[in-house]
Amino acid sequence: MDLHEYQAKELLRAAGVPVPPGRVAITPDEAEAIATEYGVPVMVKAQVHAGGRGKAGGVKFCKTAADAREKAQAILGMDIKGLTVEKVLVTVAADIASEAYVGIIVDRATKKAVFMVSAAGGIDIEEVAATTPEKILYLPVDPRYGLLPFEALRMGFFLYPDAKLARGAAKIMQQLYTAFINAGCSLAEINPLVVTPTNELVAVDGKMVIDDNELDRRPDIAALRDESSEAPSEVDARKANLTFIKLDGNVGCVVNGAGLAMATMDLVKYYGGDPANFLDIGGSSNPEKVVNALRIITSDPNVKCILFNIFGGITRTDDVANGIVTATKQNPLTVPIVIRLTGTNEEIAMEILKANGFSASSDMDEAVQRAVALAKGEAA
Amino acid sequence: MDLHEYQAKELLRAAGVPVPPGRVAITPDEAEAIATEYGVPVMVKAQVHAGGRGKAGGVKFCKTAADAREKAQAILGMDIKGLTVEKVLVTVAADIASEAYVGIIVDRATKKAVFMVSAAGGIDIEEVAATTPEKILYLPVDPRYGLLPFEALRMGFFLYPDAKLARGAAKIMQQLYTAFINAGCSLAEINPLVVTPTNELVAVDGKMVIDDNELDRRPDIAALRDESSEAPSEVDARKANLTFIKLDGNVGCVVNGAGLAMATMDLVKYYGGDPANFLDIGGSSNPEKVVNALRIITSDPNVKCILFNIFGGITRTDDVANGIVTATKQNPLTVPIVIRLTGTNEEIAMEILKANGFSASSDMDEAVQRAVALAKGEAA
Amino acid sequence: MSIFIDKDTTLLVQGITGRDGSFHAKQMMEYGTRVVGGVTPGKGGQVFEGTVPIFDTVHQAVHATGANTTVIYVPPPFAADAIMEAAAAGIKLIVCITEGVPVLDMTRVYPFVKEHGARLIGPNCPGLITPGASKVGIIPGRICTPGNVGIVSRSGTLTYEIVHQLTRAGIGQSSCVGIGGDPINGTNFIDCLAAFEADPHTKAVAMMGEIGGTDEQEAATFIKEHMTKPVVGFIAGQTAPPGRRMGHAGAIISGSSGTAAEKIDAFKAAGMGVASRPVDFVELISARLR
Amino acid sequence: MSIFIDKDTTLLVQGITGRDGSFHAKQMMEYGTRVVGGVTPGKGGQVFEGTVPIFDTVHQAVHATGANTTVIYVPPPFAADAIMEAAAAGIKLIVCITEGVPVLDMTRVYPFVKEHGARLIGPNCPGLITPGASKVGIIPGRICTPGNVGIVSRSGTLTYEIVHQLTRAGIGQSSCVGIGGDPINGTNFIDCLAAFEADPHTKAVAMMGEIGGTDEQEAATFIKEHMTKPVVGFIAGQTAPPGRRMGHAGAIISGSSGTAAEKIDAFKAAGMGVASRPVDFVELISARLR
Repeated sequence: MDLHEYQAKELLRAAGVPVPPGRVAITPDEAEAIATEYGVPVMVKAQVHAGGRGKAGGVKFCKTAADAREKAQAILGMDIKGLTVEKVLVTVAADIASEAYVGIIVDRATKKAVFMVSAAGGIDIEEVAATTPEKILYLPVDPRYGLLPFEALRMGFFLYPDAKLARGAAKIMQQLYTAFINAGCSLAEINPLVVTPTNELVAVDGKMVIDDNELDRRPDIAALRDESSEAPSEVDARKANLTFIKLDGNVGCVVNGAGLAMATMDLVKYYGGDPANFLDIGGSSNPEKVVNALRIITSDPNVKCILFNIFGGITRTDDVANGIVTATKQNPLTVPIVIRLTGTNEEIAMEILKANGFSASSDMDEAVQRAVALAKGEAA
Repeated sequence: MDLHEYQAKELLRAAGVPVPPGRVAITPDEAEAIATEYGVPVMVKAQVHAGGRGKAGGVKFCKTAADAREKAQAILGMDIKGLTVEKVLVTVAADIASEAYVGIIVDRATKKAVFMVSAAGGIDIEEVAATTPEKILYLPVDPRYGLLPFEALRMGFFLYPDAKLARGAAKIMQQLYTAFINAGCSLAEINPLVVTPTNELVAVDGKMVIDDNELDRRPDIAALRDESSEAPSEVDARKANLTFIKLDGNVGCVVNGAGLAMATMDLVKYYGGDPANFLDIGGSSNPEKVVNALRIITSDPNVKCILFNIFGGITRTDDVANGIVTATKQNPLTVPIVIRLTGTNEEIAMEILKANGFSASSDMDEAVQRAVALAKGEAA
Repeated sequence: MSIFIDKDTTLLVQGITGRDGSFHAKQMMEYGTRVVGGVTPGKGGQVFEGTVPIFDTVHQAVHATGANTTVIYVPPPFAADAIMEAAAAGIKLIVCITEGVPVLDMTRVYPFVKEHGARLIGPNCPGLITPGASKVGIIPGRICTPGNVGIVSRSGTLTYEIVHQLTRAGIGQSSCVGIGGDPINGTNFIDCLAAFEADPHTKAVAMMGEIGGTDEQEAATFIKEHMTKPVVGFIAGQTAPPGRRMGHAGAIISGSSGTAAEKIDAFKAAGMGVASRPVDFVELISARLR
Repeated sequence: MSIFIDKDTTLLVQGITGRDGSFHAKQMMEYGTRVVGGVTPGKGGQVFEGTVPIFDTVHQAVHATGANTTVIYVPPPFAADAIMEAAAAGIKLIVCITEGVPVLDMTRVYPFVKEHGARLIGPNCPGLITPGASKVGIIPGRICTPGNVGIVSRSGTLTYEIVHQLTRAGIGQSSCVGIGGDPINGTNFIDCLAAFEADPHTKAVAMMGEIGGTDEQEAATFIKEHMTKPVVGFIAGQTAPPGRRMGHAGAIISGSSGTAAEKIDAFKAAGMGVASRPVDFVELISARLR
């Protein structure tokens, strides 16, 4: 789950990281009031889950509160990479002497949280990484010991030869790591970490991504989810414990398991079709999940055919069959459905389907070819 | 540093451990008031840094508040193993169905904090350990991971086959471990951990010993020191950063290093004398320490001769010599002094001593023999 | 012959009284796996299906049964603890089926398991099966048949699909291992490939990867440098849209973007057969067994 | 020949700008130890005594100087971090002089140092010296003389006393190691005894213990079972009053009360010579060198 900049900064502030004062606004009036309250100049920054806000015109410097109002007016409602800006962060603008980059990510290769820090921070950090990798220090944190003081200080001195700044940065590393662990992050970044002309450290932008698997045990973090910034069908799918990504094709796919779901989409393309979505009903199953999956898929007007591809392991195919029956009784289908089921409780599932007038195949290639044909309007 | 039972219980309570309500009293009136406030029956328990309080009559069960007053009257001022009882804990008496033992100690052998738990708790736990060691579960805690949930639950089930009690005990293990780590303990015990007739767990007695090396960074814990319960000379020594233990002999010893101090005492005995104390001025030295050491030693009227045995390493012998000169100028000695100095800056030290009218030896056996003779009133 | 499990595998089921645990414990017993005990705290002393004793702790279960393997079906918040409990109790093969284990939990579990000299398979995996001998996890037994093709896969149901197709075509398996798709798991492709290379009964290996990460590329390098047996590979997600980027950090740390094309190129460079569709494994493996 | 340090020892001094660190850095340099760098965060770039570069971190210092050994003089609250910093930077011999390190810090330091393949001597120890070659720590150099007696001791100043007496009697030392008296330290008697046994130049060993714990008893067992070279032992605290008991837990965990009598009995049972006074070492060692 992505957090907005203003949410990440709240968590960083709570951990002790120096963050410029500010607050979120959803109207130009509020933006002006905040600028007046905290004092100008301020930055007005679009809060959307997309990179490249600045280049899209979603981040503006404002010398006066009236200016903040005007810029907020322009940014609110703006479309950035397909997402509508619903909120702006109005925050005191920091004077910048230098910009550093500090990030932590859970790294597959080392199987640890890894710090990446660079004195060459700012929006071009990826370019720095690609062309001058020696300007980045990688420091994996041993989870058994946590971030040790000497490690934080080593990063501090890598960023700043000045001892006061190095110690200040080391403290911020510890605070960032604490926030990272306490929020169950898979990523946390401060970019830029700014040194002001008066030699103070300020975290001018912050980003956090939460491991979705952490949300159940962190209700306070889960409560930060901003559904207004997500596609409604994805919100719906998540609430139903389904993994759903909308695509542009016309074969609606309902599959169990991410690998099989991807392989099914690949096969749809292989046979000349176009998948309408990625949808994984997950490992353990119950009929309700299938009902929800069908509801979400059928709400997409592009879908011309529905393809179920279920290979039962921990998922019981009888649960899936029951779900199909229940869902189609509630809302009769207006497009054809192709069902492929095999594995756990397959015999029971087949009986349930037959008893309710569905036919089902146990061969994946056959089912996919049939679904592609039906979606094209060809006879099956 | 030993904590009193009431202090240990406060820390345990803060960590979430169920502890019977109660408060400390220093007068019989207060004891009665507390019994009235919390309700009878209560226990009145002497707060002294000595084991075997119960057997000495320092722990009493009281059915009424008047009874609590009377028992407090009897216990306050009582002498237990040479310590005067200045405080009593008045605490609600728990009904006892069974008593378990739970302890954590830093263990030299495993180099870890080790839990010891036994369903056969109470005052005879050491007997249990000696005769039926299988009734004790030892569980070393890996400091890199902390006490893991399954470890706590394993101990819980070792104490109680009943799942509710096992889970309750596991929670208490976690709380005890947290208190142990947060207070910088070298020992923490709950004995007995009581199951009441209504199946509730209660920590009826608690004990904590703090690692003295932790106190500098834990001012809140350091503030719990109760100087009224220690010998004044030991309080004085500690404030001067000296390690001092009073003994019964007449040769006052000032030595640097615990090993050399013990070897010096051994040698005093070897040559027929009797050491008046153990006193280690420690590793790094300054003249002030020596001044304090002399003050403490000379305040003991038994001392007939003072023996300095200093082998300079990190301790500079010139610091010691300066300390002797300063101290004896402030308070001229009334007993003979034998000085043995060698090692770091020995030449400077010898010059300082000579310039101020002291003689000094560099041979330990010679110095000890001389001190023993002087203490006996023999000519040196 | 086989890798990791065989007729001598004696199994505990952690979470044996749960919905998934009890269902699959029965399935494993029916398959012939020697399920010697179950663990559910608070249910110690009960008996599962009339024959399998249940214990409160893994420690008790190992002490009483001598089990050498465990399979874990406990809910995600407790899975890390269950894995560590098994490792601390001396279990040497730990298979964690649970999906949704927080990745920060796994950063602690991984070194703990290593320090205890145990092998972890998973989490978020279907487990493994040595057809005709032992099944640990949830791979449907009847889709498998004994033979000499080793299977290793990051996916669950995709593995079943391919094994199923091999079986229908008369191609049996030595062992099938689902290593799971989580960012941090206990056993990777290379561990399994090395085991198959060392297993005299395995003649060829089928390997199923997915987009993301660099595990398949590293496996391809291992295959090129260390394997004498033929390996056929597949990558799921060839048509998937590019994944969400993980901040700047994600871009900085991964030298690779982990696309299917990149992985397939690595397979080809290692001289492996590459399946375009699951069904292609049948032809490609057959050709290599001849 | 010697143990742990010799002419090839290249040394960092952590805390080189402090009172103790600077004093003893000079003493070591005067003795001939190759002090190649110092570490004090915030003083990087400065130079100590005109010749020794100072760095902000151990990492920088190792990178710049290639030091293989470090000695630590930082205050107690920072000592654990300093030890771990040295181990993480690749230093293989770490000598910590600092007294008063919290024991819970050491429970974390101990496994960290082991994992990094380093040896820690101390904390709360005087360090070690190979007379005529190298001195790391605070043992006064002039009390030592090269020879073939190995010294290992839990004490600081008591060690000096005995070494001093040996030197005065013309008995030289191969190496002298003060392992420190803290409950958890990095190197124990057995580590040093094994090293002396393996050192061809060492002909006999003098070992000084103290009351408390069971290290000396375990060392005696090691000596009996594994050592061919003669060892003479001493226990300080023969007349000390019994120590404070550490709750019930202290009584439960220690099979031994750690008295001097018990340890001396263990020495005798191992066939060791036993010194009653420090000066007795002279006679007992001389007899064994003949």
